[in-house]
Amino acid sequence: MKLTLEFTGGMELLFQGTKKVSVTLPEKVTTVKTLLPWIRDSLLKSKPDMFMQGDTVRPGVLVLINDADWELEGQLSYELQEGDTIVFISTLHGG
Amino acid sequence: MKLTLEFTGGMELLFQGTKKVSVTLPEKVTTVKTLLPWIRDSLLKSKPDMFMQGDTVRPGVLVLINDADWELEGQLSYELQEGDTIVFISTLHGG
Amino acid sequence: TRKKKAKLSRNDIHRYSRHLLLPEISVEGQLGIVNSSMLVVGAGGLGSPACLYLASAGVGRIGVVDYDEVEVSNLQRQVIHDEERVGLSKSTSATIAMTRINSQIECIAYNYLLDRSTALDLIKQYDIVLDCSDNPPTRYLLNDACVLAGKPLVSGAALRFEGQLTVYNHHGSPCYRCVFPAPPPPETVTNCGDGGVFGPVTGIVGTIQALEALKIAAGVEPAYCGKLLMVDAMSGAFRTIRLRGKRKECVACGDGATLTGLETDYEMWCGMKANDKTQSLAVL
Amino acid sequence: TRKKKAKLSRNDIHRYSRHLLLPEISVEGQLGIVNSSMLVVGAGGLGSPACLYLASAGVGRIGVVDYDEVEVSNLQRQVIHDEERVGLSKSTSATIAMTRINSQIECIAYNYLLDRSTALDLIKQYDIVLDCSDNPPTRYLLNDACVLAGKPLVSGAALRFEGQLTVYNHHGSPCYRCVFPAPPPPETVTNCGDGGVFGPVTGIVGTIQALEALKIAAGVEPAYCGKLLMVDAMSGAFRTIRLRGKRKECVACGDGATLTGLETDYEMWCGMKANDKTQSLAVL
Ligand SMILES: [Zn+2]
Ligand SMILES: [Zn+2]
Repeated sequence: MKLTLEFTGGMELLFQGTKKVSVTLPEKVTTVKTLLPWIRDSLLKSKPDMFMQGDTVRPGVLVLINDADWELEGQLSYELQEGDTIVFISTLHGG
Repeated sequence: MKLTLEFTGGMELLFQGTKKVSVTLPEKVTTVKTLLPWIRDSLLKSKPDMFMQGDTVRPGVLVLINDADWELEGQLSYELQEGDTIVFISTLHGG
Repeated sequence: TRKKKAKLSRNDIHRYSRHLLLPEISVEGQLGIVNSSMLVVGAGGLGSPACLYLASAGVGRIGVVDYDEVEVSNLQRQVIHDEERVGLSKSTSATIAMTRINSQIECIAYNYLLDRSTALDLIKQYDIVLDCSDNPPTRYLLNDACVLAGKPLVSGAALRFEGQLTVYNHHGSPCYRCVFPAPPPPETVTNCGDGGVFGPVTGIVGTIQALEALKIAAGVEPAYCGKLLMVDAMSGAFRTIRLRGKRKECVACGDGATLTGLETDYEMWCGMKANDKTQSLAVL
Repeated sequence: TRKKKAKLSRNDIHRYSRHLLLPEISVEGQLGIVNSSMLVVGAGGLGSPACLYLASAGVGRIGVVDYDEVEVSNLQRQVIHDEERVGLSKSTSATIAMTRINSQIECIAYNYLLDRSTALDLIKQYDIVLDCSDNPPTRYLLNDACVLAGKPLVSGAALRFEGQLTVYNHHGSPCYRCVFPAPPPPETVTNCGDGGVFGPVTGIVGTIQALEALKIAAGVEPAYCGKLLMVDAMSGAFRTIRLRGKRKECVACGDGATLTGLETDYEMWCGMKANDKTQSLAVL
């Protein structure tokens, strides 16, 4: 399955500055719950704690599924669809 | 054929404040060239000169076809497609 | 408390004529603005344009909270201050500038760090709160106080070339804790002093905060209730996404909310100071 | 002409530290900004925030053209002015405010109506031009002068709750005449005095004009070259659309361009005055 992943709000700094990437997932990755460790293990080069805590994203990260808060889409249990865009946003605090 | 029409930048004031409307076109309306007089005759209540001059839009109106300047899409000769969004923008001059 | 105006004065009609011409605002909306009170928390990059546009638009009473003093490195983006006021408290500097623009409004400077002992009493005195602060402890504190006092919270943030904005706790929209129930690990928090910020980005976000607050005061529905605006000033992308509704389990605003006062030690809970001068080194 | 700085001073490094931290700007980009010169045409709703952010960011030389004087009804949105400066020329008022923010830059007030006899010589003295004006004759005049002088034109406009912005004549993008070869009928032109404008809308657009101009000066590609940003502040929609490229037949910048100087009588061609005080009544 092909997805688009986006990283913003500083999350991209964990991924060598990549703001947007198309990925082809292995067959076993079918939900957001399995997507997260796949990203951590396949795309992240260092600092996995800055991305995940336990089996979910670390506090302060908002996940979007096709431009909607993942809470509206079932969060970890969301079944990925071909062509989905998943966005990881680090919340900003500066002013 | 069904289209979405949008009016912005003040154009909506010619259409009772309507900013967005879904329309079903008669069969003979197949291009932007035929769409313009159809809008003028079917949707406009007054001041047709504020919308058209000759067979095109009046100067100062920008037409978008699916979020691109209509010049990129063949202008008047563009063949309308089911589901297209056509936007009419009145240019602003205020500061 | 200030007496509400029943009608606009002749001066008001002249000064605010560009608003009165707008059918969506008109006399009623402008009366809503001049009779409203707003608290701006933080007179920095976001607070500067926010204060300028609130004062210009005629908000009847504007409070500004900031514990910090104006310094030269602020002037790169904090456009309400100037060189002559370097060293002065930011809240005072902001109220001086606002009063110069509009002597018809009341401006109040609170020159201290907002904390548990002061936040709730202060917020109760205002209709709408703008979060122009720069750190998680203050953002959670403000959120909880706004939930307890039932005030809308127009929240903005900026860093590098990016900005984020939403309206919390208004017309059914979630609160900050609904979206972020746990604070971010301190090492993931970057402030503008560490990460930098392109000046106009704070300008865009702070101005949209003023826009939303003014719309609420004028009786117009704000655009970013339950929605998050994300600004990427490098690519020019403005993106609006749908946020969750209120979380049933939210300790602040949920069905079984346990929050009855500002009991949390926000700095300890977040593992960082609200005063960015002593903030721990950020790595992200 | 002013000598270019080869390196930032110690003061600059302190003042602009929040920019220097940004890898996309860094020392080189900030040097580009402090060595740049920009002309802001119009010190009204758009020019106010634009001037504030250009001065704060350290643009080395900023010229402001405006024939008008500050009046109370401007203060609802023109946040660079204040009550004390009512009656003063807007260009002077703006340069006073900019100099207070940043004494390290040069600010020049041109207190006249830009016209055919002055525009080209003036524009040649600046690197980047910001169109913060409010009428078609001035917009066409500025466009033609920028095409003739080869300068990028960062153009903004605002009315009611809407704004529009694009960068003309830069890196292959079209000019104003490419997109609008003929002027609008005068009766379709509405200014802010007739139609009204919500204050923060001019703030959003003017601030994004400063953002784009600063990016050009810093050597960063602007976002709205060949693209039009449309802002609807009521619904909160920011929409970016692709504009045509240069028009081959454009009389100003096309292959067989006939424009050799500012021969057009812009007011007569547009059928309206550049001075909005005598503008004909608008109906749309
Ligand atoms: Zn909540
Ligand atoms: Zn051209």
